[in-house]
Amino acid sequence: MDKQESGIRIIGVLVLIAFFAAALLAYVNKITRDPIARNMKEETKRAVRIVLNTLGEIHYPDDPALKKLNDFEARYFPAVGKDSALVGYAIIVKAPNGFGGDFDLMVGIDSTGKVLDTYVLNHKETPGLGDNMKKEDFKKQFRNRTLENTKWMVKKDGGDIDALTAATITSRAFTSGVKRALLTFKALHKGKQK
Amino acid sequence: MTDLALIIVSAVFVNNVIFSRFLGLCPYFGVSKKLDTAIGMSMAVIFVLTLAGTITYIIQTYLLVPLNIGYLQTIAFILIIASLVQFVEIVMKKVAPTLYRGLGIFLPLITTNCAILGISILSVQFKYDLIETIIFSFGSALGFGLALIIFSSVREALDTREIPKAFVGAPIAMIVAGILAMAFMGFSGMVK
Amino acid sequence: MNVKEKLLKSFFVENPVTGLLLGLCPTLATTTSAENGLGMGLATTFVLVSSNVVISLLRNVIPNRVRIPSFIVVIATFVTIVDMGMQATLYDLHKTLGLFIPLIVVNCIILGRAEAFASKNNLWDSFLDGLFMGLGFTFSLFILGSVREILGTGNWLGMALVPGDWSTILVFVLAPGAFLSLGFILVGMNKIARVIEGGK
Amino acid sequence: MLQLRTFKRGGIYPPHEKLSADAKIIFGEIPGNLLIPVNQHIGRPLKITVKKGDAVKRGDLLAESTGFISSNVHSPVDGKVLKIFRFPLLGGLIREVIQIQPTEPGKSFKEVLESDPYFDIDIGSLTPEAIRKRIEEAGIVGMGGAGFPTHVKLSPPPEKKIDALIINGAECEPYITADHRVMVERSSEIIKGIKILQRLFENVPVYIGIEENKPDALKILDELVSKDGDILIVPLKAKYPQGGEKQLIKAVLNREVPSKGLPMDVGVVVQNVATVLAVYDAFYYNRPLTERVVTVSGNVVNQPGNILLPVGTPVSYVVKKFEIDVQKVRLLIAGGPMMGRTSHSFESPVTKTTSALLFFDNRVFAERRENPCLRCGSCLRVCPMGLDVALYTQMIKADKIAPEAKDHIQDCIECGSCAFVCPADRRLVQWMRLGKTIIRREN
Amino acid sequence: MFEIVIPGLILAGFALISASGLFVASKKFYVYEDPRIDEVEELLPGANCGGCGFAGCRAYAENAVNNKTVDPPCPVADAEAMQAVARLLDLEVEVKEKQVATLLCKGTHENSRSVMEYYGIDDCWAAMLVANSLKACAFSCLGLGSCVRACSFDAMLLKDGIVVIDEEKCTGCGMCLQACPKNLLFMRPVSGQVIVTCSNTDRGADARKACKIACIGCMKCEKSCHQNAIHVNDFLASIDYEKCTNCGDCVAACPTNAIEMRGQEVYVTA
Amino acid sequence: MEANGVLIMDSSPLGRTGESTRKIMFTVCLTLVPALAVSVWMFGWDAVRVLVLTAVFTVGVEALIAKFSNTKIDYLDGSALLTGILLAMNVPSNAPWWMLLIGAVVAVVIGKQVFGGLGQNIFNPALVARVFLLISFPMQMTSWPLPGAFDGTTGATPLGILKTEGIGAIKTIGVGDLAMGHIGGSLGEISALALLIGSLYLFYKKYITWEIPVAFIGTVFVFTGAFYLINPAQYASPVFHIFTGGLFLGALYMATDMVTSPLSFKGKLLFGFGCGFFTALIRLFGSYPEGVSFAILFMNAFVPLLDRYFPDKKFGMVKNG
Ligand SMILES: Cc1cc2nc3c(=O)[nH]c(=O)nc-3n(C[C@H](O)[C@H](O)[C@H](O)COP(=O)(O)O)c2cc1C
Ligand SMILES: Cc1cc2nc3c(=O)[nH]c(=O)nc-3n(C[C@H](O)[C@H](O)[C@H](O)COP(=O)(O)O)c2cc1C
Ligand SMILES: Cc1cc2nc3c(=O)[nH]c(=O)nc-3n(C[C@H](O)[C@H](O)[C@H](O)COP(=O)(O)O)c2cc1C
Ligand SMILES: Cc1cc2nc3c(=O)[nH]c(=O)nc-3n(C[C@H](O)[C@H](O)[C@H](O)CO)c2cc1C
Ligand code: SF4
Ligand code: SF4
Ligand code: SF4
Ligand code: SF4
Ligand code: FES
Repeated sequence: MDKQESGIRIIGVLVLIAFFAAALLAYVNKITRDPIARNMKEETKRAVRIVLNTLGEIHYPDDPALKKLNDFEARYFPAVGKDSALVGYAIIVKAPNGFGGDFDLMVGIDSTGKVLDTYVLNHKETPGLGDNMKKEDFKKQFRNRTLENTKWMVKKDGGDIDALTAATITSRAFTSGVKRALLTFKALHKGKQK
Repeated sequence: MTDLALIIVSAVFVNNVIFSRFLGLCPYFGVSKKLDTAIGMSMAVIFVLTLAGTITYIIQTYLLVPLNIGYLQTIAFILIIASLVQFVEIVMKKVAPTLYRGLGIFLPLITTNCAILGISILSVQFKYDLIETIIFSFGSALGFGLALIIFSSVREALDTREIPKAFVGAPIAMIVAGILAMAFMGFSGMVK
Repeated sequence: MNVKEKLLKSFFVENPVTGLLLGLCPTLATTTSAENGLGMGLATTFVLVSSNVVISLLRNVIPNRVRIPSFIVVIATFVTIVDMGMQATLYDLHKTLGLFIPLIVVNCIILGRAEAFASKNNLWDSFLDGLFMGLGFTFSLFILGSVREILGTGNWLGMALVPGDWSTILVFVLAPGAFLSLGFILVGMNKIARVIEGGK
Repeated sequence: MLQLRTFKRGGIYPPHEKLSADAKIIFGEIPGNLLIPVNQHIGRPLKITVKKGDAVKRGDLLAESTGFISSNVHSPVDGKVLKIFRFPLLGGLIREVIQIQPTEPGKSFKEVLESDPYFDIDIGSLTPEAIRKRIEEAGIVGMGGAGFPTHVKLSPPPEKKIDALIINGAECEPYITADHRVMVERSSEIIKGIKILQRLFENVPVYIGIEENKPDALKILDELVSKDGDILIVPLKAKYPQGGEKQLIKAVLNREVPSKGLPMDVGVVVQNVATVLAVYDAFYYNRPLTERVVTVSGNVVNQPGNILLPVGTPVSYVVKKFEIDVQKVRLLIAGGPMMGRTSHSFESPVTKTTSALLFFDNRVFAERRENPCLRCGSCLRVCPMGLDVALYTQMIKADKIAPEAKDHIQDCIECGSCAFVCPADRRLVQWMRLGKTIIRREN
Repeated sequence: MFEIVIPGLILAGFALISASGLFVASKKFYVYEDPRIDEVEELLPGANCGGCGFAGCRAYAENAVNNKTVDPPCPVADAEAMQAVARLLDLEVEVKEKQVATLLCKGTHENSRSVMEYYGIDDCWAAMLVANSLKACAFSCLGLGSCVRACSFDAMLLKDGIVVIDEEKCTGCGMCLQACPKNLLFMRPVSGQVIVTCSNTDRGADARKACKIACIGCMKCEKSCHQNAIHVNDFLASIDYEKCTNCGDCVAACPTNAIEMRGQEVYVTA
Repeated sequence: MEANGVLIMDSSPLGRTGESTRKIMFTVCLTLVPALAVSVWMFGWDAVRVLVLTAVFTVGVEALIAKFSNTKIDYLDGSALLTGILLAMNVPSNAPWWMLLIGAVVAVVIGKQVFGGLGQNIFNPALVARVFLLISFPMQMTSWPLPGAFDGTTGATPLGILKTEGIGAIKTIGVGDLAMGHIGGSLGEISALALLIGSLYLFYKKYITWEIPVAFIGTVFVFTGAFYLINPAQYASPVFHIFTGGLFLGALYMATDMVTSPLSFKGKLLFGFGCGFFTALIRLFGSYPEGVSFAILFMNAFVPLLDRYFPDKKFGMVKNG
């Protein structure tokens, strides 16, 4: 085809293409930036609504606050009801040592310290096994438990929690995750009551 | 130190590029018909992947992040990788022709190997620092090499076995890879 | 060759996955369900069609020496567009496909078609080529995704096909199942391909 | 008793079946018709020196050598050349034969032999050159099986110093007893033959390797040589393939012939006892090699025995002589069951290297088709050359011979140990031979 | 506007650096390789069958370009492709007629009785190590299919103890010729329809005993041929396809049916 | 002179030993009888059910393939039966029938026939099936009926207990229990002693050789022993390790599968070592309680390399002449 490809032309064309490509991308980025950011937040907020579903109409901040305890940290959304009174928290903790590593768990806790519901944000547990922790059958046993009224261990380890069939590892992680959330709640609530 | 060792173990066995991350499969199936070529290819991948991991790390941390143009990551990385590979090829052909005959012929194949881009992007996602990135890239390439070399030796052995006609070639290769992937699952959980 | 024949051919005979064994990483990684396979396939089709069109337009402008880098830049641009667009509109799907969206760049099919077809043919043909190749790719991903989803989870496109208390063959949604399923699908597709080719 | 020597690597213990061990060598009659194969040796093909209708005398040249590695063929009887044509030899190959119609068919062969004049030779006066020349003229080839021209083997290049001569009396193959009987019945002649060969290499020490299952031969020879310091009888453990020259050298002298090498590379020449006897005959009776002792045995032979036959005798003569019921015969082997070759024609002639004719019915030969290799490793374990037989044969079958396997394949001595033990009935020797053919074709 | 142009400039800079780097490198480390090698390779069928004697199509292309020759022509490529290669190299190429492999034997089980029960492995070379021939005729096809396995084009199959060649599928690559230990296959131009399907060089009586359709060297065909195209040597007839006009007179003259006429529908008289 | 019919032509040698594929396979099956007897004694009729079903399924699947394929397959040569028995010995005695069927299909189809059938496979068919089942049905494959408990009580294997409950939980299990089969586990896993007795005959017949089992068990012993010495409070004793989890079954019967193990002396030692090393690694650090199957399967893939780079010394490979 082109017999003499001068150096200038070669480099020039590539540079031009790169320029237009990047410019195009910058433009697309400009359009999509906000929806993406919104989507990211939306997911967490949707989760908050799910775990605090039983509290009726609530209001909560756009971004979570951070709470550090001795051996782990947690992010949380304090939720207020219609009358602006604090009705509960949605607390995000890392559930430690799952089958596929740590995973993020959101726990809804009402103002009395009872677990309302749980939501797994992202995880690498095995589909069909560990990821059954998202199922109602497993989740329901956590409702209404508090830090005090429950031994926060799976039954195999002498606690009160029924493990998922053949997924004790996940169940253990999940259980410690919920416990972490309750500990966080305790720390937060103590502060509030002062 | 143990951390770095764990990164290697993880990259080679637990999260092997081929069997767990699913990266670089085209050359894995394409260049595994003969053991000798597989060894050459493995060496080439180890070389390029380590280099690419390092350079993309530098680009990411000192260019894309400060300038706030993270969305150019894909395009910038692939541009760098493509030119890097071609550059190495051109230079090697001239400077070390024997090495070129051993490794160089695989270089064009490597450009379109998603392991290179994939591992580069992953080290960014994992928030590794420079040393970790280098170790991670190297370890992943090592995992690729290990998988490729045993796979090709098995495929070479299959050449002398009486595979049913319908399964000759790609299908039996897939099945072998599947069984190997099952064996690799034994390592799961070794590094959290 | 009419469109129907061409479509049939790109589905079975010249199918990028089962015929040419290209683009295997997304094929195997993202087909844990039929839906994911479909999503990945369509994303790839979009990039394939757009880059084919643009490259066909630029084919007389781009000098030979920098052909490959230029193609890659073009492709990468569209990939990034898909990446961002999906994140903005189909957030959940994007999350499951994850790393493999940017990796469309190195999907060997795309560069392969750019090289072998779009850089030599006119706009309309390149468009069709991209479309058919993309649909062929999507088709195999969909089949593979369906097989794995049905065997591995008992569902199909989210619908439960077997009673809940049945055990499903977990391995199919895991890594080994991807290879094994593709191995057997290849056998089937090759058989069909032979029938189609023989029929002519 | 002396410590029995043997080679270490591999080897098998097939049943001996030496049914004819005590049967004296008998002499038959001149058959009505002889088919003398033109080429009975390894090396350059011969030039036929007679034509249809020619009259020939016993000992006349029928075909002459065309180079150094080549060996003359003579007529064992007086007669007339009837025809020169192609015919299946023992072992199935179709080759040129010279058909001779004897003048006195039915005459006792013993008489023929006895009419040969005897020369009392002074061995001390023979020069090495004269010895080699006589051996070459007499058309002597290795009678241990390979048929390699003996004069060539006895002329190693000067840089290869020969410091031992081994006489191969192992006869490790089942059934065959020809060498055994020769050692028992013509022991002193063998010793005289050895003395001739010894002159070629400045009176090197000589070892006669004999397996323990021939105690009479061991005893007779031992008594004969007890006064000779430089001839040693070496009793060997009965283990196949003890008679393979590389294994024999390893057993007797613990020297290992290098891969692709020859015995002379470790300073040894190996000769079969029958060959030595042929040398003796060539000097003391001026006889060319035109007859040999053949074991006739097998499960359909009622009276297994050993018989001296002129080269060219068709199998049908033996069948009649030993009253074998051909209706029963399903398998005819020339040589032993381990290395011998099958034949399909009863008219095929005996050659200089035919050590035995074995006749079997179906019973020993149940249908055996190849089954898939199990990689059981038995073949590797028994291969005296330590070859990875199972791997090579798979490669050969797939026509994908790895370069590093080629030398090893060529090292196979085709002893058959591997196939003997293979539970899957694989034709390992045939594969190995095919492999050699492929490799040769490539070069 | 700024946030669009700036990234554009950055990536352009990027491209500038890598492109000029590559450009300089490619100048400085230039290694010449004739681009025509690639072009020739593209024209070749890519069967990598080795029929040409080179190690695959690429090696053939290298030889073609470096030595400026299309000899030997690729046996698989059609004449058009070879001419394209020749044009590329500025060569003249003579168009050769398509050649097909032909079996010079008709020793089917029926024609030549089998004289042994062969238990060895199914390979003609291997069988040759055990016996020269499995049938009464020493020259006959062993029927164990070494040639069939050597053919990469699926053009051969075994039937009744001999091979049958599909002349449509045969590309004339000649691989089977090398595979046959008995030299029973040879190449003839497709238009040559008259074939002596025998290779037995024994004298008439012996040959006749060995096989029903054997050529017995009776010379009748030689006498019947007006074109001087068929000759008997060593008791075996052979045809000179340069001269043969497919008239079929020899076919009619042969007392043993050793001569065969293929594709009679395109029968032409001289 | 004419024989009665044509003579036979074949390549030398024309003699054979009496060995055959069938004989080997059925012998191996027979030597498993003591171990099978122990498991029937321990698990009752359930063990018989699993055995019979698996054997029927494997042979049946192979027979079906033989029927529909155009290559000759001898489905009664005992290899499919052996695969079936070994698979049965690798599953819990309460395994449902459909699981056994899936296992049989996987073993015969994916493990064997796609490679061309007997002798052609790279991976051990029974183990391909076992690992397939283990990955697919971890629930059923990791809860085991307890021996002697005919009421259907299930529990974990000693290794499973060790993995999920820590070292304390296994303190009560004695070596005698382990060797004699008083532990939870799959059919073949529970009695090391019976397996050893059966295998003695295989050693005698040279169907298996000592290199692989010794290297395998020895390596596991040494590695787990090293960790035990470092920290007995966290790691179980090496004796516990070698008597649990089917190590004997794996080392004596599965790693030694002639088709899928190396041929040379050095190759066998390295193979055994690799199996042992990865078994120990997975047991000590992996998620799975048991590593034998994975380790053998993994090492199967190395067999071609071992065959190629560690061949036995050949005759005549001497330095200079
Ligand atoms: C393929 C596969 C995936 C697994 N995934 C999980 C998982 O996600 N979560 C988990 O706790 N265990 C998982 N396991 C581990 C086993 O089920 C393990 O036996 C179990 O966690 C502990 O046993 P138990 O729950 O029966 O006490 C997995 C096992 C396999 C074979
Ligand atoms: C091509 C060839 C060349 C040989 N050259 C010699 C030689 O120079 N000197 C020698 O002593 N033997 C030579 N031999 C003979 C072999 O060493 C060997 O004795 C012969 O092949 C028979 O041995 P076998 O019966 O053990 O197979 C040669 C053999 C062959 C096939
Ligand atoms: C496997 C094998 C077994 C052999 N057995 C004998 C044997 O028992 N007796 C013997 O004289 N030669 C035997 N030979 C032939 C010898 O290797 C060697 O060629 C012969 O002794 C050389 O002597 P020659 O040239 O006089 O025949 C055997 C060869 C092979 C390969
Ligand atoms: C000593 C020995 C051990 C065997 N072990 C196994 C085994 O672990 N798994 C199996 O499927 N077959 C086994 N077999 C049977 C056979 O080799 C197996 O089915 C082949 O792998 C199929 O090609 C064994 C055979 C023998 C002789
Ligand atoms: S025939 Fe060859 S391969 Fe077989 S045992 Fe003898 S030397 Fe070894
Ligand atoms: S003896 Fe037979 S089955 Fe055993 S490894 Fe050798 S060839 Fe294979
Ligand atoms: S028959 Fe096959 S191998 Fe022979 S020339 Fe024709 S195509 Fe080639
Ligand atoms: S033509 Fe030759 S190679 Fe083909 S089957 Fe006949 S003998 Fe064998
Ligand atoms: S898609 Fe081709 S290497 Fe990944």
